[in-house]
Amino acid sequence: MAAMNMVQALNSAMDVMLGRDPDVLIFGEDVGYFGGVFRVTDGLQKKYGRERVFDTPITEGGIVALAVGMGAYGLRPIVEIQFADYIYPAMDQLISEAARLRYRSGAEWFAPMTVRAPCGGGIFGGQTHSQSPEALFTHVSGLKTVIPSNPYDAKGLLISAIEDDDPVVFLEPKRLYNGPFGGRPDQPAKSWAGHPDAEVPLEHYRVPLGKANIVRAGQAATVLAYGTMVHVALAAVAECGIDAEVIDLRTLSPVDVETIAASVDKTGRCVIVHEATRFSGYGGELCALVQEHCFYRLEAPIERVAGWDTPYPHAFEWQYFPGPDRVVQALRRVVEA
Amino acid sequence: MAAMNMVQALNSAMDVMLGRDPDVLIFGEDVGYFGGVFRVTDGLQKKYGRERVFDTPITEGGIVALAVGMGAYGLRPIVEIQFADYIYPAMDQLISEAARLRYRSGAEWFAPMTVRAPCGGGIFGGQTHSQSPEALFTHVSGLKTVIPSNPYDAKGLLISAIEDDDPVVFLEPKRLYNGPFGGRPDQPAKSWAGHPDAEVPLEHYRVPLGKANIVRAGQAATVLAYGTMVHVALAAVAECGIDAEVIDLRTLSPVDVETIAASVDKTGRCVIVHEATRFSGYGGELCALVQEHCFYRLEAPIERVAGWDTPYPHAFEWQYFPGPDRVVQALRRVVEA
Amino acid sequence: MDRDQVLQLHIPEPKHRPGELADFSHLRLPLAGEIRRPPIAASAYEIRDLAYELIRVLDDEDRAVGPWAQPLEPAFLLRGLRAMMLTRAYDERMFRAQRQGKTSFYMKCTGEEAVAVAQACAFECGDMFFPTYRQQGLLIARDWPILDMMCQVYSNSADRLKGRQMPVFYSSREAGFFSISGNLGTQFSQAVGWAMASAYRHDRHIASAWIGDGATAEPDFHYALTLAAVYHAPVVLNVVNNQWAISCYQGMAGGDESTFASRGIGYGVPALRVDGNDFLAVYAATRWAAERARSNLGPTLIEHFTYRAAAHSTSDDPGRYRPQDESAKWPLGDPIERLKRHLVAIGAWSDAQHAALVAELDETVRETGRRAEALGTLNAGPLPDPASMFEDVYKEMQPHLKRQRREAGLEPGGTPRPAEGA
Amino acid sequence: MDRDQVLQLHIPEPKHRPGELADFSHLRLPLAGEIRRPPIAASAYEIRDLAYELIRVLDDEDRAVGPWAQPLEPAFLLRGLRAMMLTRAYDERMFRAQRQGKTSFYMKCTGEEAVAVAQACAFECGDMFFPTYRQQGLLIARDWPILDMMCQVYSNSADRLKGRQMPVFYSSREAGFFSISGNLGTQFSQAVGWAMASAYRHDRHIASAWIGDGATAEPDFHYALTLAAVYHAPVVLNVVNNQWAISCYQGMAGGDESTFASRGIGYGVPALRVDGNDFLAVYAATRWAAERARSNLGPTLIEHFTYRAAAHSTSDDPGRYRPQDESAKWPLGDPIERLKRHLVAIGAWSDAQHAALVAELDETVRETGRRAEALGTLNAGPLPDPASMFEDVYKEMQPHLKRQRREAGLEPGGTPRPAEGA
Ligand SMILES: Cc1ncc(C[n+]2csc(CCOP(=O)(O)OP(=O)(O)O)c2C)c(N)n1
Ligand SMILES: Cc1ncc(C[n+]2csc(CCOP(=O)(O)OP(=O)(O)O)c2C)c(N)n1
Ligand SMILES: [Mg+2]
Ligand SMILES: [Mg+2]
Repeated sequence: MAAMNMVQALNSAMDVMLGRDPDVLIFGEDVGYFGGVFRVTDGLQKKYGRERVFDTPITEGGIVALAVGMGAYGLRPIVEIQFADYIYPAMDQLISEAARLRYRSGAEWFAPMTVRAPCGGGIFGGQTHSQSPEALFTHVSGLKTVIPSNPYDAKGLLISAIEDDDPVVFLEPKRLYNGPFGGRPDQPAKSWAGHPDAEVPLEHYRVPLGKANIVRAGQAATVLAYGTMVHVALAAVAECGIDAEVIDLRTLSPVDVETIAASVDKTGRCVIVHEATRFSGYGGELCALVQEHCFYRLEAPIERVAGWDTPYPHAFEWQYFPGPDRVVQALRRVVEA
Repeated sequence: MAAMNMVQALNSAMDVMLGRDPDVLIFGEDVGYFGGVFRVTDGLQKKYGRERVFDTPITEGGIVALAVGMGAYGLRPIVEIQFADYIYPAMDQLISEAARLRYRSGAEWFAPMTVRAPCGGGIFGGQTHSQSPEALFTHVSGLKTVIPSNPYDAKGLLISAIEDDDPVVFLEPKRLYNGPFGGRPDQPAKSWAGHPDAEVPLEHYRVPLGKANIVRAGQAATVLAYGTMVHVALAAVAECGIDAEVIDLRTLSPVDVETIAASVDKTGRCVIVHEATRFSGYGGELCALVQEHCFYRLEAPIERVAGWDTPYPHAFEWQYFPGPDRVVQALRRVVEA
Repeated sequence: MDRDQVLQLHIPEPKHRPGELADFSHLRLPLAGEIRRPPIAASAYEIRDLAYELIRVLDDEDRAVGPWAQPLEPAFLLRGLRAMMLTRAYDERMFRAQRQGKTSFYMKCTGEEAVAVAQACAFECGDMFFPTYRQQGLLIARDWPILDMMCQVYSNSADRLKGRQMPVFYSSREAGFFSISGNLGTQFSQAVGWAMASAYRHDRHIASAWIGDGATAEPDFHYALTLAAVYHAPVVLNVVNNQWAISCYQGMAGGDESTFASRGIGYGVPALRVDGNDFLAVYAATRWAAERARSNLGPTLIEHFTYRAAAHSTSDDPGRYRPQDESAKWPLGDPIERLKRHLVAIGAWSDAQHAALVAELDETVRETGRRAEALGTLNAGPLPDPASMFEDVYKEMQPHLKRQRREAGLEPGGTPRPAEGA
Repeated sequence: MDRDQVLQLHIPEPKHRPGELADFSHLRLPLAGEIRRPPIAASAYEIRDLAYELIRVLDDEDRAVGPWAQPLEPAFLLRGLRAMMLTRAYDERMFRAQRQGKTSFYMKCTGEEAVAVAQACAFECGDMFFPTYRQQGLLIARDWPILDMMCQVYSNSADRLKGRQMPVFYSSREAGFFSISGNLGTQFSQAVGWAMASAYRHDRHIASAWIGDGATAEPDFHYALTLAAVYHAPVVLNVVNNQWAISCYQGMAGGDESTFASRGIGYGVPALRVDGNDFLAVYAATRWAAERARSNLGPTLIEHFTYRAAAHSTSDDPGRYRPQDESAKWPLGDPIERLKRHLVAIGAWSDAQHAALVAELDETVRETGRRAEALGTLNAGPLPDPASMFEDVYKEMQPHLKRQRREAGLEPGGTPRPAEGA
């Protein structure tokens, strides 16, 4: 056990896997000698050598293509896309290739790759360093999509993703790298130090894919969240005193419908929170699932709190960011409905 | 007025616009001399010359990039992506560029382009000639997404799309090119001949973007559909005798919430039908909107009928295709709930 | 510069269109034996002239001449001839099967057989292929059963791809033939990844990939060349320039501006340009490149200059966009005919033997076709179990897919609900 | 070939890393005046040697020599010098402003000023630029007010981009400077579209685009070269090879395998390679390329060989990945220093005049900085109206965005709800 922030926990996951499995290798832009612009691969090239942890040209599509080819050979590549905003050039290789290879080849080949990418806002990154494109992946059959919200889960989920034989898009909320963030930029930034979920085993362990986590039990309403929004939801619940159950989805696809449905069956009220733009976002799917499974238990319209349907504006980051005030308002609406 | 199939109607829209506006030009793979693999641009190069209707290299990303640059100059390009399945290499130019240009430049520049692409299954095209990727575009702020279901709308919507100063993804259900298709492949294929929506004015007219169309009024339930599924829904309604209101959305983004909400407020029951895979698809957004707007009028869980969450399998096209039987079952469930 | 000059937009056009006579007299075709054969350690820069030439071995008298002519056993050449002929016979049969409604689609490689077959002969067992849809010859040259290929084309009960893929999108791990993608170009960069993996494991096997002239404009062409160059990947990258990409002539992909082989130079990837209808030239160039790769000298780009003699696919009619007589006028002849004449010239083969082989292969194909059809055709079945369509989306079937399989009435073991309307 | 040889994976590494001494002695640097100047109608093939050379005009005695040296008015050169110096002074100031917390981010172009400034001087008014984030010199050379640029960097009340873009992602339609994208490379292919549109309209204006050495691996580099070649687009395509892409040296993008200029050859795009720290060489090469484009001779690729003297951005620390002394050892010197010495050598300038100009520009920047700060800074405001964040997503605000603006409490004219926690 050690106290780790999310960067260290992710690094530890890769360290463990590089140590256990000679087929694991890591590549991406600036991940080698430099250790990544967010330092997530820091020290790994030095420890495991240049053939196992190396830099690539700036070619997101090429990076994923290499991973498909290497996976076909029998390796288990972990690739980093420097920002999730830069994953679009790789869409064809991800959707048409990685996601479809097992199916189209009658399971002769598959793509056991993990595509890591920092996502989300909160660091004044403007519209091209703040995006949350998860909905584009969750719609693609054959891909799995994962977003951790704390160091413990980050390591355990990343190990599960690396060991998984299906392609996993692993989104890392960059605002959580160094500390939990409840959506109040005016309050002093917290670090992970002392946080229970920052106690991370040094060795190998898994947090299973496809299983949500009830981070706060409650009776009055259910909040479905993931990534940074888990902390925003917790802050909102703490502030407004509504006894809400907060569920950290952790894996968006395949999603843990059972946990979600059991909670909403109990509370009868549901608020969905994500940082991504609202229209046609992942919240739509959650909304559909909840009403499909819990229609007769619902006491109020399901609320969605999400990023506005605009690009992420540099100067108005905090007007854009779906912070605790918006969650509180939605919670009030569902319990008062 | 003339009887036109959908190919002819789309061709006529472009013909009209090439004739009216010297800034309109068309390019894409095989669209020039040959007139397109589905013949939608047939004869246009001959009529307007090679500079206005021309072939491109096989480079979907490059095609959209050219359109962005031309739009910045002041032209109004129409580009064809040969199959919607091949649009992924263009995602970066579409999302990061076309969709964001107006916003990021403070409206100094914008991308008045129309991106046409045949979509959907029903022609034994297998997984790479059958996809319906609309949800990937509807989630992108700055893009508009349109799908016509008949020749009249196809022409009027395409003219509106071309004249629109925002980038429009214009998806053409290829199974409807030559005739309406109610989802019964064993029945003789119908042509558009004699269909009321196949009477198409020769001249310029618009069908406005953002407005849905009630194609069948009814009281018992609301069916939300678009593209090929409009005809499947009508067939299902005719077969089962349930007095459902069938709404052809026509524009998916921005969507006509008013028409949808008014209908569901009236019927209290809703079935959403699309050919795209279900999980995290556009149906999720519709479901969320309906329950947000009509929660207190809903008498039954909203049902989604959609493509299964698998690639489109070549040999099992008709087991995959969400045909009238599945719509009927869903309709029965909502009215009997 | 004329200050009053206005700009003009140049739109490339092929020299001739339907209604006109084809003419290839503008092509500069070096003589067989004319082009040097550099050492395999040569750099891209040192041999950059070769990217503009055309390596040819078979001369007008059907002899193998020049530095690229290698001593090859007649038996070996006869195996190559046979594989090309079987490929053609197979294509003919499956094309007709599509026309008879037994499947939905088919694509022939007529006129291009030497590329795939000679190359397959130049690689070793265990080397990995990343083909496009026009390299069925790779499978056939590796003695992969055409019965299996037919079953794929028919999506029938014995189709290892379980009816999921369109016809001709084969996959055979056993034959080292990567699953063909419908999305052009993607295999080109993947091959580099496979080759790098082989190098990472200190293996001996190399990779090879194919791409059409048209698809070179896709990003994966650029990824492949960049990445192969940077990591010195042991891969042979092939551009099959068959002059056409559906209705677009090769100039639409930039072939009028420079050769496709020359693309390699600027990446530092040594490039060869070969007469793609000359079995011996294709073989020799491929051996050269394969040796480079296996010797840790890195990638090679080869442009195979050939001609798509048939339609693009069963959905296409080339009469709409190219002169009627173009195929007949193609100056590099037919690859089967040329290798046959060479074998006759060296006394290893005769017209009678050839005719007998044609008949034998036709019979083999016919016979195998009957067996394949007994296993099912797309129109008449039997097909694979439709419940299988929910498998292999993920390694383990996810809960939502199990629910959907149930919804579809396709529980395994249960009575499958018929397809709608079927 | 050694049959027992196993494959090895090659991972490129720069010659030297932190803790070691930098050494550029491996670079082959032709002398000034050594490289020929071909006629603008030359084909890519005819001048392919130039892609491996380095066009230099300023020699070691600060004279302008050789065929690329053109007679230029001292006044003209002084304008160029001034723009480079202003660019540097501006960079220094804004870098410090970021360090003082007045904005979130900044990127300098120190050491690369000649590329943007000399090129801006070589184009004509109405020609269109598609830059990356390191060509602020284009705006400054076109006399675009640095006040406007500062307001963008501060996202303040006078920012024409309404606080939406990160610092340095300028846009100025008036100055013919296209909106900078955060996504690398995309502008390169768009420039070809603009150029084609100009040709389509029989206009006289041409386009130019810039891309970094690192970003050449992106697909748009390939699109741009392919499309510009195919349609003979009137565009000048520039690769700014400043040796680094964040922590990756240019070899990681393939620069060890061949020059970036040489990429053009295989597409049929004529390519030049110039000393990017030599104002006169950059100017001359750009004029040559611009004349080609304007004469309907099509595109040119220019590699500017230069050095990123500063950090990648305010978020970066180059001490972590390159030798401490690397910048100082860069053999092509500093572009401002070199042009200054040339002007002194020809008697058009003096050290005293130079010092005075430095002081004047510093004062200009300081003064303008104060005015910009009065219009707001990111940390202290005033900022644009936050309600404006819902505008310009579409031409007309769509209903859902109006609803969201209301939800956000940002009705125009209404009392804006403060940002959460602000
Ligand atoms: C990404 C993508 N874009 C477009 C297509 C449609 N398409 C299929 S084959 C083809 C032409 C390919 O020509 P070429 O690469 O020269 O190969 P050839 O058919 O000549 O063997 C096109 C445009 C596709 N399959 N994938
Ligand atoms: C598509 C994309 N991928 C990655 C990045 C992150 N990134 C920003 S700048 C940079 C390095 C660019 O290097 P180069 O092209 O050489 O330009 P330079 O910074 O040297 O001017 C990277 C990787 C990005 N902005 N966009
Ligand atoms: Mg071709
Ligand atoms: Mg650089």
